[in-house]
Amino acid sequence: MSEKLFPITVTVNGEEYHREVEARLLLSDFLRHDLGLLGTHVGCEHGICGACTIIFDGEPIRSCLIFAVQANGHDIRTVESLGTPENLHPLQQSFHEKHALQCGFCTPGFLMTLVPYLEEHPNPSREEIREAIDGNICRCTGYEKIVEAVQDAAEKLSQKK
Amino acid sequence: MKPAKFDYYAPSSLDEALDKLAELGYDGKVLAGGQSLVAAMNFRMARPTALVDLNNVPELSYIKPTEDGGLAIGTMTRVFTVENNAEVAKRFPLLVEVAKYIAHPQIRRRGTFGGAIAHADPAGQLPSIAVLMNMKALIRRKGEERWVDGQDLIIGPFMTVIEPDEMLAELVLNAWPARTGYKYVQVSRQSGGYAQSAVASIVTLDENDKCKDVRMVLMSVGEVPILSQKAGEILIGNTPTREVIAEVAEVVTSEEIDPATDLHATADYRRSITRVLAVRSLTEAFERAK
Amino acid sequence: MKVEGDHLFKAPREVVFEMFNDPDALGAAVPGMQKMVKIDESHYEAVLGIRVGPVSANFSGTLALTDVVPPESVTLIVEGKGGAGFVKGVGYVKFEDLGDQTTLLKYTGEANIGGTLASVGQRMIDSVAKSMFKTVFEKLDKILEERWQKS
Amino acid sequence: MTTGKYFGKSVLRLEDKNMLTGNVKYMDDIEIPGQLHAAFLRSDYAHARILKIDVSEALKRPGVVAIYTAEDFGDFWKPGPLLVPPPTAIDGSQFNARTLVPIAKDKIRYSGEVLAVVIAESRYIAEDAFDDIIIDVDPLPAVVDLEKAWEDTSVLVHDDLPSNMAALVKQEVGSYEEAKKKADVVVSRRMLIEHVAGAAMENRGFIASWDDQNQVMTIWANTQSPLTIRGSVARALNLAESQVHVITPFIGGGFGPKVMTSLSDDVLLPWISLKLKRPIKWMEDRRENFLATTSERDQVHHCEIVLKKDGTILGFKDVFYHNTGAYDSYGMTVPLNTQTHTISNYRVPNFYSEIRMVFTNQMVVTPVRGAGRSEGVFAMERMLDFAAKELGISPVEIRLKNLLKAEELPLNTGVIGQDFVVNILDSGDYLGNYQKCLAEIDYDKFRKEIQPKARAEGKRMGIGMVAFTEGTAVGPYEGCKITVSTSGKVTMATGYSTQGQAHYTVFAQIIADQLNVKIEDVRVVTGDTNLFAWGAGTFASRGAALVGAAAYLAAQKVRAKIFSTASKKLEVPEEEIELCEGSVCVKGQPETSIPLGMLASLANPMRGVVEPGVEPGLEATAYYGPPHGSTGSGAMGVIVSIDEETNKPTIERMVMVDDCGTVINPLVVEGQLQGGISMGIGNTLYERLVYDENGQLLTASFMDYLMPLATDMPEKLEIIHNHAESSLKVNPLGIKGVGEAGAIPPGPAIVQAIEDAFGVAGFEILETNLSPSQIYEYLKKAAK
Repeated sequence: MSEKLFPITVTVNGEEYHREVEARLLLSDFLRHDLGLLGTHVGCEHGICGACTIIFDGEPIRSCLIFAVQANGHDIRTVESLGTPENLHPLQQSFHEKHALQCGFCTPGFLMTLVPYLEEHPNPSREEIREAIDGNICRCTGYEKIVEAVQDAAEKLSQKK
Repeated sequence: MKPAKFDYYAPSSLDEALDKLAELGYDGKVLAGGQSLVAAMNFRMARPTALVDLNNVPELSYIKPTEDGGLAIGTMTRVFTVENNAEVAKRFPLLVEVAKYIAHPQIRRRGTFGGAIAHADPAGQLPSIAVLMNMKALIRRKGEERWVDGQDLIIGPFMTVIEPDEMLAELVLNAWPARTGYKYVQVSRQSGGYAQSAVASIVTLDENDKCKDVRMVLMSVGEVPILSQKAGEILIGNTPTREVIAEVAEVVTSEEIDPATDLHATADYRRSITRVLAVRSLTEAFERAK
Repeated sequence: MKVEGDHLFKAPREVVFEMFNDPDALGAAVPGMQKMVKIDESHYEAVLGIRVGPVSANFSGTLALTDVVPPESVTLIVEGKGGAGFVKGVGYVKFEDLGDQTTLLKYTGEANIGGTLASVGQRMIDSVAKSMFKTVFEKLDKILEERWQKS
Repeated sequence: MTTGKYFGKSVLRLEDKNMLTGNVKYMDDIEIPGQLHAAFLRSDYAHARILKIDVSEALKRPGVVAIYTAEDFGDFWKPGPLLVPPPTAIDGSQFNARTLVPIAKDKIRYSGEVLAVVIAESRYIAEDAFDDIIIDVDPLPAVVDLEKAWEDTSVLVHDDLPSNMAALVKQEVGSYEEAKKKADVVVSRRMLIEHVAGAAMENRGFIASWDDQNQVMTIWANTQSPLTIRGSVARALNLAESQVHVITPFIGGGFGPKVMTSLSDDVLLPWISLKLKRPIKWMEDRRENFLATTSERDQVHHCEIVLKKDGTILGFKDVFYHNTGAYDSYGMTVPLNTQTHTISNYRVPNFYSEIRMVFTNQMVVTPVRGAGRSEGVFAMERMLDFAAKELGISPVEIRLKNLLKAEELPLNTGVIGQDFVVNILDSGDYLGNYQKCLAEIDYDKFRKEIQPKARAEGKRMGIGMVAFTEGTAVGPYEGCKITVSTSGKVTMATGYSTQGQAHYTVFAQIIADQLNVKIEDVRVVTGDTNLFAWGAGTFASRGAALVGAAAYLAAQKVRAKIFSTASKKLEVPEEEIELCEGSVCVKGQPETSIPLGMLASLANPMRGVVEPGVEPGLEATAYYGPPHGSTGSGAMGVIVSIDEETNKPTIERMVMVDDCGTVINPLVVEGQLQGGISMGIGNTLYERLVYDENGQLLTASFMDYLMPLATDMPEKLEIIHNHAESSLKVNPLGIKGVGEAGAIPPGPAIVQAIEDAFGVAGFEILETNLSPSQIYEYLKKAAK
């Protein structure tokens, strides 16, 4: 099989990157190790834990189940596109205030799942929130405080509008 | 857990894709959404020699009404798109009902309608629904095309009649007659998890509230989705009373399914819940048909 | 994993038994069998490429026929390994003459599957194994049809 | 000190903002220039003799730098240390130490054991090389079943032992047999506690980087035991400990298994880095994590309880088999915890407990959140349920009768525990916890109104009410160093490593109050062996209690130093000095204020004479080691509803009452309990490591190992702190610990509720892991 490298152009968090990649390079590895965007985490590499969730052309997907070469010409957003430590995104602020993270490893995946979710569902019920995060595993929190944080963020975001 | 090497092709048109598949023959494999394939590749359980990525072929992604009131769905249409399509919701609300059970939202955003069907996972919802609805599958090969009935598409676990140099290109869903009802029910250990058993039914009533037609598929209780023969034999022409439905469930679960014991459920349990699910599915489907 | 089942062949017991001891016939019946070479009277070397849905795994190994009691019974010992793990299986096969030119094959056996196949492929193993048995018997039926009719 | 400006308050975590923005580094985020990647080729077989491993073909692959098998390590290869020795205090106990080997030599003892280490330019290439390595083995039958393995000597995990016995420990308090003679009722059962994984979201990882110019080995590891690694690497490579620098990055969850050391990575990779003079990085993947990272539970209990007619417990007997896996480097921590926790809630005058620890062809067992406690509590709570049924009384009544009251503590149970000392229940109101929980969940109303109504409507609902204890805060000790820097910022360094427990915040809360500085000005550094080099490690719910106490003691020392230095500078007696926020001044004279940073400069004079005995700087180190562990306690009530046709349970409501001693940060404590509860629920309804009869792990992915999800959590979850003030303060701050409490009671509470929901005679649940299918099978048995 060929050792061929594929030139790709990817827009990540608004910045355009040109790189050459092997076909088998996973997008998660590309973002983390080729671009140095370490906020996207890898927990299982078989599409279940959700830690590697990113926003691909506006949609949350698992970056471990897609090859970097497939991102050619596409737009990606990672957790680095949200707030900064000094200026958190409202969802991040709610996670902070409600103690919705402990080890923090799964958190970027939750955030990248929830940011587009809250855009589409500005006023979710507790039950709907739980369903929305069922594709993300958190071993630390027991989810209770994550649900509270999402409710809180939904309120904050709707007041902003 | 990193995938082995493979040759990669990303055709930008259907013709180009078919050329490539023809050229690669047995070595080629279609990459649709990749939500099952890439996971298997990461485990190195799957080591395809070459992948033909269809994600750059826009002409394979569409939902179009057909002349007789049905819908034609392009193979690369994302499950999430199907789930949220107004025409789908209007004509085949069953698909919307089923989609919620398919893995998790992030997987449905990327996973494709045709890819899931061609994957033919015995615990996969969409292959079962393709059988249930007898979707017409358009299978293309370079310079050729053929149509296969949904109920003839799957020949074994993870196996279909689609050859390595072919691809599933489109699925045509025929319009349902008036007074048709449906219901999908499943039992899995967790939300988004594999079903231990699932039953889906589509029923049609005549003007006297007698069963005019019934199709029922049982999933995860055999090597392939099982399309019940007995359901029709017992129900058609009869009033679908509680007793008749119970009889169908009894006969179907004792004669038509072959559940296995695995890590999560015993064969007996599967049989027992299948009976329950068959009743629930038929009862609600007939209710909705009214 | 335990396996058990039976299959009715429409041929006399001797013919069925003979087929079972013929590497060409067996090799042709197993899906994905790429090579099957006789090493000695009862041992064969085989290369097998299993391709089931997303799974593609290559195995190389041996097949041994032991305790051969013509035309009543035979024990098959299969050992194979590859990148996805290993399979070691013992199958006890009995041929029952039902008269009427038909033979009932009954088998029981146990397979020890290890490696990635076992640890992450659990969900597929059972159904895939069942379906492989089905395919093997279907192919053997065909082979038998040809042979039986020819001879 | 139970409240201060920060102490006792729900202070938001200082570490959050960087974690939320992807601005911290976890293990796989560490990249060292010039690094090579390691991948471990692991055995597919569980038990086999190695005949040949041929790597010659694999070495030819471009990008492959080196491949090592056991032979290549020469004399360096040896079985690892006994990390936790067995307690010598228990008379007649037997223990066969067979410690983990870093790479299989001659014999493979579990599937997943390392056979070869491939070093390559990338992980992708290293995995490619596996295909080219030829392995020839002679497979052996596997030892899997605990009870069989104990008796059967035909297949041995360790050929040089006469049996598969790893340990045999008998502890007796009073005389069980005598008690049995006097008993009205004898109830016995056999129960299974399933095997579960820690399954932190971040897998393990390790980097070894040898700096040949400076002769220093720098190691990054997401370990719960950085200091253990430093010591073992120094010993193994014949270096001074000062030549080994272990750094723990941010760690994506621990839950126990990351405490294990002397594994293939931390033994072999430093050696390889030294040899190749290149940094070597290994990042475990999820399948490896399931196969080769340690796990826990997996016990078989044969219990017997003897009682008077009125439900008073006379005695309890428990002979239990404990799976230690293929090796027993971690000693008997887990089964000893089981022994101490079996009776710790209740008045049990006569107790006999026997550990039968068994070698099997499975991965090594070490503590996982709950660590032996869950097993002991499950055994006792279940037996009480069975006894209550036998006696015709309610499960609540039997508990109310036998639970220890506040005034009965402190109590010496007479059972020696994991810390090698006799278990002393220091304080708590076990009965009060239970009564509070009954009231909170409104047990009577459920029994009288809710349940009958549900039954009348054809719905199955049940309630479970259990009690538990959580042994916490065991020794030996932990410590820390606090330094006020010239900028006025305060740094606290500890050898303890952190995996999400809010240490950066809770230790800062203690220090900020003592030194009267802003909490933002306190920087906590954990798990960097160059900054603090003493301590045992992160385990047994002991961080807040031990490191917290050390922080308190060190801060008091620094505080004293601030006063003495300022007294000299301001030329007033210490009594007239006070701490203002970030500075020190004469009481009532703010104009005399000296900022702490400036005082720190003054405490480090560049010229002149220093009085004898005065140490420079505003800095102090303190250690804290308790005489024995503490015991947290609590109760749990659960209401479940069950789909009658599919047997799927839903947890409608869960109430947990918990006494973890003094609370530093209520929000963090609640988070710990909720997280523990989710693990307890997972262990009961979803999670299960399954080994087949050949020793193959069948659940090495999240497809089959089911982690609890958001929708699996209780519809309603309430947590109540019920701190009983105590006369016996083991800890200067009154802190006990809370890390594992949540994981302990859900098992027995949920199964009791499920049994109650069915109310079917003969329907008895005898194991922890309960799928709807299992419930169905139990019901089938009951119907027979």
